[in-house]
Amino acid sequence: MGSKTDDVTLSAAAIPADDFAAMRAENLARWPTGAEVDLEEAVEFHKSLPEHKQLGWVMRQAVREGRCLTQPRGGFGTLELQLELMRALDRDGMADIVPTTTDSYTRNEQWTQAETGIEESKRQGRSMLNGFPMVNYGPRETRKLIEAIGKPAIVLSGTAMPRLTCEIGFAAGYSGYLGSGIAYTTSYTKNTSIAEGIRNYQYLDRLAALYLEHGVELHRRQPGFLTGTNVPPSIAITVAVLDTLLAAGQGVRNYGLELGQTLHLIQDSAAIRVCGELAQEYLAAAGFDDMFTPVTSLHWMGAWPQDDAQAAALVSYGGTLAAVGGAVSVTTKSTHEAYGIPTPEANAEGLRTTRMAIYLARHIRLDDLPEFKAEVDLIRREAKPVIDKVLEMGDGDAAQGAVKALEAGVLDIPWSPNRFVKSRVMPARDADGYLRIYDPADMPIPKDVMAVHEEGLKKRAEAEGVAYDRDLAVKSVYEISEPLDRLLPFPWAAE
Amino acid sequence: MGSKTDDVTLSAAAIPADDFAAMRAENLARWPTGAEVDLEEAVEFHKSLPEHKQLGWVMRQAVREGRCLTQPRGGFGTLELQLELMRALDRDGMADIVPTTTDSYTRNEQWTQAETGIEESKRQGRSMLNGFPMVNYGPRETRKLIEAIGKPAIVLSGTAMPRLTCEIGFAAGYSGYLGSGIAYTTSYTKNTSIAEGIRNYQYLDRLAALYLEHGVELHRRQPGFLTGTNVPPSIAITVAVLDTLLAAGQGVRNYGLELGQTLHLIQDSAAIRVCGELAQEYLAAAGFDDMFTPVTSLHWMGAWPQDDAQAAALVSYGGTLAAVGGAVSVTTKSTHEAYGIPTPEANAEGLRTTRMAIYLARHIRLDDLPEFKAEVDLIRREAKPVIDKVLEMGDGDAAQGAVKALEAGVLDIPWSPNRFVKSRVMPARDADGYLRIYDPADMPIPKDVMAVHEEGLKKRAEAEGVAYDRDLAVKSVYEISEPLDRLLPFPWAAE
Amino acid sequence: MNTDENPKRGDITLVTGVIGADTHIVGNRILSLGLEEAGFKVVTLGALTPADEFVKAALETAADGIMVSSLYGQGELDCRGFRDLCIEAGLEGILLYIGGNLVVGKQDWDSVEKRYKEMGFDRVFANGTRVEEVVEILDKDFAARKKPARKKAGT
Amino acid sequence: MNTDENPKRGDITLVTGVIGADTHIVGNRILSLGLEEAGFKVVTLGALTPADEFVKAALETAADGIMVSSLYGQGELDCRGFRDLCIEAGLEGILLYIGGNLVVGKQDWDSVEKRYKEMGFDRVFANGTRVEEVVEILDKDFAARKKPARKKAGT
Ligand code: B12
Ligand code: B12
Repeated sequence: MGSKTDDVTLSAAAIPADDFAAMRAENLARWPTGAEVDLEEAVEFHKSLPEHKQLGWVMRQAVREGRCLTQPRGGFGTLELQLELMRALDRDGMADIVPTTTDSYTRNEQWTQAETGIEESKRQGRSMLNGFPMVNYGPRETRKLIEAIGKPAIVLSGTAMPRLTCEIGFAAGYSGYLGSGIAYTTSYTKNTSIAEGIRNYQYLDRLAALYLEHGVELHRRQPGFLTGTNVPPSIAITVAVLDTLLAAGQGVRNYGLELGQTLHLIQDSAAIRVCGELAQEYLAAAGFDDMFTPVTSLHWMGAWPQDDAQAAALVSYGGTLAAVGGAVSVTTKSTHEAYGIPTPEANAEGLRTTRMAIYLARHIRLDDLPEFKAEVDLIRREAKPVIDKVLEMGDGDAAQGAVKALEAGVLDIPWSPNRFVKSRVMPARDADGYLRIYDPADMPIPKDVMAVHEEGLKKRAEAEGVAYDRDLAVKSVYEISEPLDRLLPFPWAAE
Repeated sequence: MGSKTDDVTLSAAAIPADDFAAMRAENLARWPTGAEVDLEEAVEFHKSLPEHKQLGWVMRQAVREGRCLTQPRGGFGTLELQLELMRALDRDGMADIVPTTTDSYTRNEQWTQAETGIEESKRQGRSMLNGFPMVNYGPRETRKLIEAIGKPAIVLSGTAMPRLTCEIGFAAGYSGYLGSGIAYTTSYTKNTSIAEGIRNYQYLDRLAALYLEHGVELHRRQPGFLTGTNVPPSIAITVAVLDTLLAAGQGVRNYGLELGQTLHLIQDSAAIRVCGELAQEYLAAAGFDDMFTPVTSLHWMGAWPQDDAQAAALVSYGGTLAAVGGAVSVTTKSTHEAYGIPTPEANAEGLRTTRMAIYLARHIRLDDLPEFKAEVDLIRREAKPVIDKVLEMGDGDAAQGAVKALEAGVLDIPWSPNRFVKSRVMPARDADGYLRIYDPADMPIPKDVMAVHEEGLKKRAEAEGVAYDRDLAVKSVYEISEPLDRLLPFPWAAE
Repeated sequence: MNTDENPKRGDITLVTGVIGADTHIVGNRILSLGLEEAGFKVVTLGALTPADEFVKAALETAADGIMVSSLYGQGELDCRGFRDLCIEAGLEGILLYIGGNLVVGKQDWDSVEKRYKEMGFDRVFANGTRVEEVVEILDKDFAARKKPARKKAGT
Repeated sequence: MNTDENPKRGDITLVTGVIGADTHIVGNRILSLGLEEAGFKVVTLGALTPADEFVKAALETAADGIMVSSLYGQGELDCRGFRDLCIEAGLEGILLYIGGNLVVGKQDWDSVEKRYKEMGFDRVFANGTRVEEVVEILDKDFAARKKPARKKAGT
């Protein structure tokens, strides 16, 4: 935030080595633990880790073996609580990838407040922070977490300001890092400009590339869920493609793409397929032919039902959708989702339910189903014109294009808190359960594609006997969280 | 048991009205509560029920509206406990069909022992019986259960001796009754001959037809799960078709067909399809063109995992499989399945998880998937030769054919406790998760069909590096109950 | 929704926003839209709003109530002294509502409600609360206060 | 599985069956097959076997142990006085194992085990027990008894 690079003209080009060295020095000086970061030492530590604790290798291996890995979220306010949590997720939850979610103060670089949060948490004996304050603990202390588990670890830090946290995380021994400039800036900030968010993530990607130059292939990952609230696959994929181009520009070569589930078996399978394909197509067009882009599916990111039994079906189906869709990993939630951050037990249970669901569906693929093919085609026809237009607006530069397109609403994100995003696009669920776009606002989605969306949505309005208006979109925000007696009542009793 | 009709030559023909009257009189005299049965009064009571409490109507309506209804199992040893249970299933579980499972003494007509069980249960304040002793309570008391709920009720009584229980159940106001001569005799008895079991169910079917003559369309249902232990769809369907023909012969017209889930999305969908189709084809060939045969899918009937979280995935996937397969209803289990009869709470949770899973998958159909079509074709080619041969052995009479075919092993049931069944057929799960037949023993399954089965099973033996022998079948009994660290371990750690 | 009650909803100004470093805007936006549709005057501050901005906006718009959202779990830290801030600014009579996922994790609701009441909130709403319900309770609370704008005469 | 231990498994006869009105044959059949493969002599009574038939078969075959399965929940009623039946028949030293889902519902295991031990079973096994485990424990128990056929000299 407020870094000197702000006035440099934004572009997708790699940050020159010298500039980057200066940026790093300045960045690391912002909080005492920055001084603990020693790249050479960190590189040695990463190299000393067994392959199965290196997420870059593990993701590649999962693709080779056709596995669908599981990964939860999880962060508590003190090292002790975080240790216990990560051990529980590793052992009781059998997580293939163990997470560390940072707290929201850390995400907003409010490290002084995070310090208070640590103290409060210790005093009250329960976590007062919604994640682990990694910067405050610094890389040396944080490495204890890496040493406590037998799996690769990933940093989850939803923010537009990852510069110091990523330095600490990689130095601590995390081999995975989630976050990207467009996705997180549009979904986690209000006043941060898209350009600034992109620059901050270019720093992170450049740092990952620096490790790669030193022989350590870290796994970077793009959080395609955005606002988590009914994001249509085409929009998620558009942002994923743009963020991928930005990461590739900085030298990243191991880059995961995430997609929040729509909860439609066919649509989610198709989205996973198209996401991987379009990323590779646009990478190739930009001259990158050696980037590894595995796709991760995320358990429902919108509002959850309050009933544990009902939520269990979302957890389980989330495993089914990921397995059938051929996702390389799935990010899990728990039956506590509607209430709050889950206990380690509930979190581990969510992992096991998901894992069993994956086991049961591991043989199923829908590739040859006509509806699947139609949906693949539709998503492509929806996303490509937008991506093309964004790139055109940036004269081929993804960074410039993204900023201008978001400003113009050519690229739009539903339910975004960011004031640099129009957020006028309105998604809603249609009569067949597909997540569609009720109002594309200024997005250049072709007429024939919108006709498909409208047809399904009108069918729904008709079936439910309600007006065809934007209340469909609001209803669709609540839908999955509704109690069962509204979703699927016993239909025939007078009561 | 030991009824006078035993020496009458067995046939699929309807029991003549006079004979049946005599049989009923003899039957009802076997236990004091039999005297409470009054057909006219019962008919009036059934007619007084609102349509939505009549299972015959509800099943037809579900087909008309494309619904997948939910139904649990459940029985406790006293009226008080059973009342509480049925209310919980109706309200907290939102069951569309409320069950009464009878206890095993009742099933074996050991009413004196059931009486002890009631007393013991009352004394200990917990159920000492694994179900509700309906005969001991009699129709008048039992009717309180029907009056306490707002849904249709079904009797679940796994036995080859349903004669008195069905009289009591229908007189009490149950509009559904599960059970059939071939399926239950082969899976619930050791010394009962197939002929005797068939005769006992002909009594039950004839009674249902008698109600129909009086204007009350009861729902009869065939328990296609048999021994619940890796029963291949073709065998379940073969038995279903034969039992259907027997029921049709007695005059039943509303007859549900159940299929235990194989836990393979495509195979289960295909099985549901073929089951309904073949039943209608053979009914038509036998001259019955007005029989209603909705198909019900059953949550996994084999051994369950002990971990609740893992079991939750089976519960949820069970809803998914039923919805995607287009089943008209699904019979649910709970996360307690491996341990024992579930508490009302756990049972209700299983219902809600299933219901949510149905909601999520209600739009998905695999009809146009090539693998689905191939599996439909395979199951048909597997079942038809067996059914045809059975009917041929009975000179067109399903009852005679079934007895002879089971004796000869032409029709065979895996893992049967009955000494009149060869039980040499050996099913096992193949490399792609399909339930296949390792050894058909004496069943006339065509060579080209068996080649498909063998290929998949050999592929599995090879993939697992084990011998291609019958241990595959034993392993397949355990498989789904195995802990996750055996089913799907984190693959790369040395540990 | 009936806006013809006494006091008139059109005379009532409500400030909405999501407190602290919290980005969860969806529920707050739906709430704001719903309150507007119901007839209230609504001043929306959006996500990531520091406590003092709520107070500043309430002062500037002579608001009758502040509707604070907090979802991300750290509300307990963010909301400390919120009522005091209002009192300092001369808004001691202002109606304070808060709603969302108010603590970290699944905790006993009664104790959560108590904690926030002690911080000075008049009403505390759990996650999952629907807008219609909020409107109903607002009407009741303002009716009880008779003259909703009274507090401005207060200090 | 090693059959060359002392005492020899081939000298040991075990009666297996499912007690009462219980039809759950699968586990019992797999157990019987496994015991046979491990080298024991096995007399299988199958499903739906009344208590007295176990005792009769054990007498007739001079068995060293009875392996009772009960899955359906009513075992508590079926197994009352099982040890007494054995004693009446002159089999007081016979090894009695029981396994399966031994009560109705999910109950505390320790209390279930205690109940069955009080009924005279030497060992009580929970649902999910694998055959290899059973064989291991049988070996241990028979080794401890040294001469497994001793009980016949008993009365
Ligand atoms: C969507 C979502 C997100 C989206 C938010 C997108 C956006 N910009 O708005 C994204 C993905 C970005 C996100 C991020 C995070 N999230 Co979040 N998120 C959710 C989720 C799934 C749904 C929230 C939602 O939109 N609900 C739908 C709306 C309509 O309902 P609502 O918000 O509850 O609002 C209604 C009522 O509560 C009420 N209401 C709300 N405010 C007020 C105020 C007043 C005065 C009144 C009267 C009523 C009222 O009216 C509203 C309309 O009916 C919830 C879990 C859930 N509920 O299922 C988690 C949840 C809120 N998130 C959580 C967390 C921890 C986070 C993160 C910190 C970490 C993470 N998981 O990445 C970050 C937060 C970053 C930050 N700095 O804030 C936790 C909070 C934990 C806790 N309290 O213990 C939850 C509960 C999930 C969980 N179980 O862990 N999240
Ligand atoms: C398959 C099954 C059936 C099949 C049985 C087919 C057959 N003929 O065998 C069918 C569908 C017919 C059936 C019927 C019923 N079942 Co049932 N069934 C099951 C199920 C799902 C699996 C059992 C199984 O085969 N397991 C696989 C084998 C390999 O494991 P096992 O039996 O546990 O045996 C192993 C060990 O326990 C051990 N072992 C077993 N015996 C012994 C003995 C000794 C001495 C030792 C050392 C070890 C040992 O070694 C075995 C091999 O590893 C269980 C639940 C579960 N476990 O998931 C319910 C279950 C056993 N059934 C149950 C019930 C209630 C019934 C019914 C009464 C009602 C109903 N649901 O219809 C009827 C019973 C009718 C009757 N009169 O008996 C309940 C019992 C309830 C309780 N105890 O509280 C269970 C637990 C389900 C539940 N949660 O409600 N069932």
